[in-house]
Amino acid sequence: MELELLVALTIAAALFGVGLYGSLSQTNLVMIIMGVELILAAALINMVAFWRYLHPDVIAAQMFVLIIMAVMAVEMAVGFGIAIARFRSRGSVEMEEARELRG
Amino acid sequence: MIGARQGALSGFRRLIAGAMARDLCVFALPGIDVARARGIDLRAANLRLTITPRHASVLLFLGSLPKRLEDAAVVAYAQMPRPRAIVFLGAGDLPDGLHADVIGELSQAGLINALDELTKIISEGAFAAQVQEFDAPALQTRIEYTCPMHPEVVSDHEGNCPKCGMNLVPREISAGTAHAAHATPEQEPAMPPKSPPQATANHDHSKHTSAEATAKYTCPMHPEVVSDEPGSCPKCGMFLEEVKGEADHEGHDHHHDHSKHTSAEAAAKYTCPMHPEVVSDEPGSCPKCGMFLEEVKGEAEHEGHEHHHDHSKHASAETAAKYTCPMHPEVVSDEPGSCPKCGMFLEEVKGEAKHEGHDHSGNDHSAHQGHDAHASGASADGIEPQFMSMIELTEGQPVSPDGLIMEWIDVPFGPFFPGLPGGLGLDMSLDGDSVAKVSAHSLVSAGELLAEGATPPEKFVERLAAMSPLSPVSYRQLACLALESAAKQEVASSDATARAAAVERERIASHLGWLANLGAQTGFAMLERRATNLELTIRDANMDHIAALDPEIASLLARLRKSHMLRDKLSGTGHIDHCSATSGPVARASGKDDDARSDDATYIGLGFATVTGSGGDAAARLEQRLAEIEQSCELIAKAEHLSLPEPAKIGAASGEGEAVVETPRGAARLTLTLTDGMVTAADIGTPTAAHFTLIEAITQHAEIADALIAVGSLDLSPWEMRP
Amino acid sequence: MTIAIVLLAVVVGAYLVAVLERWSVHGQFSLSGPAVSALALLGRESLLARTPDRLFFEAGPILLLVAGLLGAAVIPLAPGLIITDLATGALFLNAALAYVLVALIMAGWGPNGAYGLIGGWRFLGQFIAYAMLIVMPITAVAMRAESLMNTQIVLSQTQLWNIAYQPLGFVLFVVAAMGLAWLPPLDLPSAPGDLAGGVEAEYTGVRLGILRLARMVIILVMASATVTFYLGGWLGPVLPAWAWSAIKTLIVAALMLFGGRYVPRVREARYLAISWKLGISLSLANILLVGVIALVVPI
Amino acid sequence: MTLQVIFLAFFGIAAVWFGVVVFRTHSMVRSALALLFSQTAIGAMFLVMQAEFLGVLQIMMMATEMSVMAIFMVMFMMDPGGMGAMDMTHQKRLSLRAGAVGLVAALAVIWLPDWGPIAATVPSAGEQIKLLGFELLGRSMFIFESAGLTILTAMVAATMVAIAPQSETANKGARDGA
Repeated sequence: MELELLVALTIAAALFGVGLYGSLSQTNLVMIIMGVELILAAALINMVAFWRYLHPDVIAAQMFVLIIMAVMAVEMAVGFGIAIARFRSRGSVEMEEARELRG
Repeated sequence: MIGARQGALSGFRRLIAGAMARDLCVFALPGIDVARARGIDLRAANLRLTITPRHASVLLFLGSLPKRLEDAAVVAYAQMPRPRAIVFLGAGDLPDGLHADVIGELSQAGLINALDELTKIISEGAFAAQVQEFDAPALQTRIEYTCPMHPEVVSDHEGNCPKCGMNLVPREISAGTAHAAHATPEQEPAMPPKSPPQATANHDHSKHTSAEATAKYTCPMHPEVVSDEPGSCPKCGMFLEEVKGEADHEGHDHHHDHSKHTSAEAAAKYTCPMHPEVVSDEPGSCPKCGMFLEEVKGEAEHEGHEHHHDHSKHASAETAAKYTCPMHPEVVSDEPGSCPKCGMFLEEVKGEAKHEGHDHSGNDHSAHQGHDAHASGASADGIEPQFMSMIELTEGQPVSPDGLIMEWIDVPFGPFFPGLPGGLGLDMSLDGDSVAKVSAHSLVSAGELLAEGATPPEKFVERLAAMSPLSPVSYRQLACLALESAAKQEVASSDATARAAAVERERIASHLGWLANLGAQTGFAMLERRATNLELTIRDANMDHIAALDPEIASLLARLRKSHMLRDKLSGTGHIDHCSATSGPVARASGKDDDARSDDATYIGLGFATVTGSGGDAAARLEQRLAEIEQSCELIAKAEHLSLPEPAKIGAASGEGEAVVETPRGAARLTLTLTDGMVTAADIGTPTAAHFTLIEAITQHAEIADALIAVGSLDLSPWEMRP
Repeated sequence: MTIAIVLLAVVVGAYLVAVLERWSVHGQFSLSGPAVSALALLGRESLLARTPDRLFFEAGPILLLVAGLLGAAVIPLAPGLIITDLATGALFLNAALAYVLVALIMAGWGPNGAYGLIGGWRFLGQFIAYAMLIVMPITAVAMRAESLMNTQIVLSQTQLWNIAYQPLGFVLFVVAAMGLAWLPPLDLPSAPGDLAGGVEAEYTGVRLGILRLARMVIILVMASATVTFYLGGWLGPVLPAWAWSAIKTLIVAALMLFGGRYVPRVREARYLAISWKLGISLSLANILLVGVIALVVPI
Repeated sequence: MTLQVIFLAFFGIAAVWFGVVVFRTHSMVRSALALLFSQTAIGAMFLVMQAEFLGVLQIMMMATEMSVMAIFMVMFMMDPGGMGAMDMTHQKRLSLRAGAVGLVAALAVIWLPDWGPIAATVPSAGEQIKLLGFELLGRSMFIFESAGLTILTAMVAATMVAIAPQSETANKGARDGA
C-alpha cells in the first residue's frame, strides 16, 4: 500500500503550486520570499516522505532536510538584507519599482 | 452601584461579587505622586495599584481635578470594564457625567472608611438587572473618510478622491475636534488602549489633519477662487489645489514635504541621469556615480509655482484620459465605451484637456526625486492601473537616523501614565520604538494667581500652596517671603531657620518621591517600596523623627549608590548641556553652580555650600538628588526648630516685593504688589517652565523607555506650569 | 491517568506560582489571593479593543496557554510521571516555547494599540537574543546525558547535578528563562513603567485571566525545566521523587520572581547587546568546556 | 486507510489551506503567521511520518523565522492592517497558469510511476538521532561543514548589505533637511 506516500507527495505538489503562484504573482519582495519558502517546504515534504516510505535506512536523506532548512533560513536572511538595502535607498520593496534590477 | 454589570445577583454571581469586593484594583487620579504628597498610602489600605484603567475596578479621585483633566478622566472611566466603581476623596466636583459611589475625606483614614463602604456596595451591587449606558461628549467619535494617498482630502461620506480617484478609506476621530484630531490634546483619550487609530498600527494620516483645518484650496488658473474645501473651480472646473506654506503647516513634516523639491526646483539645472536626487547649479559630475550631470531644461521659469504632490502616475494617466468609469476611477480611456470591470458606460471627464496643460506647465517634474522612475513605471509593461506605488507612499516620509523610512506611530503618553508625573501629557511620534517627535503639555497647569482680583495675604499664601500639591511648603515659603519683602518686614532668624528646615524636609520628601517614581518607572520594586514608605513618614515628621529616620535614609542611599544596574540604566540618557536655562538639581547635576540658597543669610548661617555634580545625564541627576537628600538632612539637624511658614500680619502695608526660593525642583521666583494689605498683582516663575522646554531635546531619537526615563529625571511638576 | 496527574500538578503549580508572583509584585502573601482575583476577573467584562484584529486578539492568550502546556508535557515530575517522554524532549521544549513568541506577537498586534505593538516588537528582539541562550546550554546538557530525552537528562545527574558540572550554563539558562517568561528585570514586553502593560494592556476580564494563567504556566515550565536540566529533577534523598520536583521547582520559581525586585529593568539595547555579544560567546565556551570535561573526567 | 494516512492528509490539507491564505489575506502580518501555521502543519506531517527530530526542529525554527518575517512586513509595508484593499499582485493570470502547470506536472510525476512497496518500519526516534549525528559528523561532515560555512558567509554578507553605510545616511539626512 503506497497511499501514504502518494498523499504526502500530492500535498507537496499542491504546496509547490501555491508557492509558485505566490512567488510569481506578488509584487512585494517579502511576499515573494514567502512563496519561495512554500516551494522549499514542498521539497522538504518530498525528502521526508521518500526517506520514510522508500529508504528509511538511508539517514543521509534527513541530513539533506537539515540542509534545506538551513537554506530556508539563509534565503530569508539574504532576502531581508536585500529588502532593507532597497528600502533604504528607494523607499520600496515592490518589484514593480525595481526596474534597474531588470536585465 | 452605578457602574454595575448587567445580570441578576444570584448564586455563583454572589460569590464573584464577594471576590470582587475583596480584590480592589485601583487606578488613582491624577496620579500616585499626588497621593503620596497628600500622605495617602494606597498599599497600606490593601489596594492593588494598576497601570492601566483596563485592569482596574476602582477609579480613585484624589480631590477634584483641574478642568482640562476631566475629559481624560471620563475616558479612563470608560475604559474600565464593568463592574466599576468610583471613589472620590476630598471636596469638589467630579467631572460631568461621572457619579461617585463613595465619597470620603482626603486622608488615609478617609480612604479606609471609603473602602469599607465600597466593599459592601460592590458585594451587593456588582450586578444589576438594569444598567445605564455610559456616554459622555469626550467619548464621541465619528467616522470620516480620507484618501490614503492624499491625506488632505477629507470627506464626511464615502466616495472617491478628487485628486487620484482612489476610494476613500474610513477612519475614526474624536468628536468635537472637527478636522483637527490632535490639535486639542486634552481630547485625546488618557491611555492608548482605547485611543483613536492614530495610536495604532494603522497608517493613519490624522497627523496631517490639523493642517487642512486651515488649508485653503485655490484654482491654479484663477487665483481669486479660494475655498476651504477641496473641490472644483466654479470658473473653469479644474480641481482646486491646496495652498501650502501657511504657518500651521510647520511641524507637519509628514505632509508631503516638498521643501526639498521646491528648493531644488529653484536652483536645479543639472541632474544625474542615474541619481535624480542629485541636482546641481553647475555642470559637473555626480558625487555618487561620477557620471556627467545632464542639463534639465525649462527649470528656472517655474520657480515659486505652487507644486502639489500630484502623483505623476495619475497625472499622466489623467492627462490622456477623456473617459472614465464612474465606479472604477482607475479605468481611463481615450474613447467612449464600457468599463472592462463592471461594464458601465464610461463618462466623459470634463476639463481634463485644460488640466493637462496647466498642470504640467507649472510643475517641475524632473527635479522631483524618483519621479522618473515611477512616471515611466506607470507605462511599463505588466503594471496594472490600480497598482499603488510604494515609492509614492514612502516619498517625503521622514527618514530615521538609521536611514530607514519607517512608519511613524503617534502615541499619547499621559496624562495618567504610570511612568510619568500625573497630569503631564506627552504626545510622541514613535519611529519604531524610538522617539521621533514629542510635544509635551501640562493638563493640570495652574490658573491665574489672582483669580478674584485683590486677594488677602493669607488667602494668597494658601492658594499658592494649593496650586502645587507636590511641593506646597516651598511655595508657601515663597509667598511668605515675597509678602514680607513687600511689607518690608523682618523675620526673626530663629523663625527663618525653622522655616528653612520645613523647606528642607519637603526637599527630602520630594526627592524621595522622585526616587519612588524612578522605582516605579524602572520596575525597581524595592526602591519604590522603600522610598514611598520614607516619603510618607518624612512629610509630616518632626525634628526627632527625622533624626531617627536618618540611618534608614542613609542605608537606602548607600544601596542606590552601589547599584551598578541602576547606573547602567540611567547613564547617558537625557544629557543636558551646562549652558541650558535650567535650575535646581537638574542644573547642579550638570555642574552649574546655581542655588538660590547660597545667597540666603539663613542658609549661610547653617553652613550651606552648594553641592554640584558632573555629567548632566540622568545618572548625574540621581547622584545629585541623593547628595541633596544628605545635605538637607544635615541642614535640618543644624536647625533647631521646624515650623511651617505662616504669613506674618501684614496690616495695611503697600509696596512691591520679590522673593526667590529654591524649591525641590529649582529656583521659583515670585514678584507681587501689595496695595493696602491686599495682593493686587503677582507674577511667578517656576523651574518646571524652563525644564519643560528641554523635553524635546533630551528625548530625540531615544528609545522609548530611555526617553521616558529622561523625562522622569527632570522631575517635572506639571502643576507648576502656567497655561 | 498520568496525563490527569500531570495536569493537576500543573494547575496546582501555576496557582502556587501565582501566589509567589502576587507576593513579589504587590507585597501581599495570601494563599487565597489569586483565587479571589481569578473569580473577580471572571466577573468583569471582557472588552474588545476598538478596532481589533479579532482572530489574533482572541487567539493570542490561548496560544500562549497551549505553548505552556505543551512545554509541560515533556517535563518529568518523577520516574514515569511524564505525559510523553519524547526522544527529542529537550528540543521539543524549545519548539513549544518558541510559540510563546508567536502568541505574544499576536496578542500585541491584535488589539491594534500602540503599547501592545511595541511590546510585541520588544519581545521579538528579546526572543531572538535569548533563544540562543536557551538552546546552547541545553545542547551542553544533552552532551553530558548523551540523549535529548528529558528522563535521561535527569538520570545523567545522579552522581553530580549539572549546576555543579556546568555552572556557566546554569546561569545562562536561568537568565534566558527569565527573559522568556518576561520576568523583571527582563519584563520589556509588559514594562509597567514605560508601556503601561504592553501586550497585556488591552486585555480585560476572562481574556486577561487566560493571559495571566498562561504566563504562570510558562513561569512554572521554565522553573521546572531549570530543575530538570540543572538541579537533578526528581533526584534527592528521603522524600518521594515528586516532592523533590515540587520543592525544587517552587524554589527556582521564587528566586526568578523575587530577583527582579532588587534591580531596575534592563535597557533594551543593553540587553540585546549583552545577549548577542557576551551570552552567545559564553554559551559556546560552555559547550566547549563541557565537551572537554565529558571526554576527560567520566562522571 | 491507516491512521497515518488520515493524520497525514489532515495536516497536509491544513498546510495547503494556510499556504493559500498567505496570498489571500490582505493583512501582511496575517500572511506571515499563516505561513508559520502552514510550516507548523508541515512539521506535524514530519512527526506523523516518524521523523521526530526533523518535525520538532521544523516547528521550532519556523516559529522564529516567521515572526521575524511578520515584523519585517510591519516595517516595510508601512501599513499592515489599514490598507486592506491594496492589491499587491501582478501578472495574476500568468502566475495562476504557472502554478497550475507546476501542480499538474508534479501530480503526473507522482501518480504515474509505480513507487513500489513502502517500508513498514523505521528506526526508533532515538536511533534516528544517533544515526543522524554519526552521519553529520562522520561521512557527511565535509558537506555539512561547507554548508555551514556558506550559510555563515551568506548571513554576514546579508548583514553587511543591510547595515547603512554611514556616509549615505548622513547624505540622506542632509538632503531631507534641505
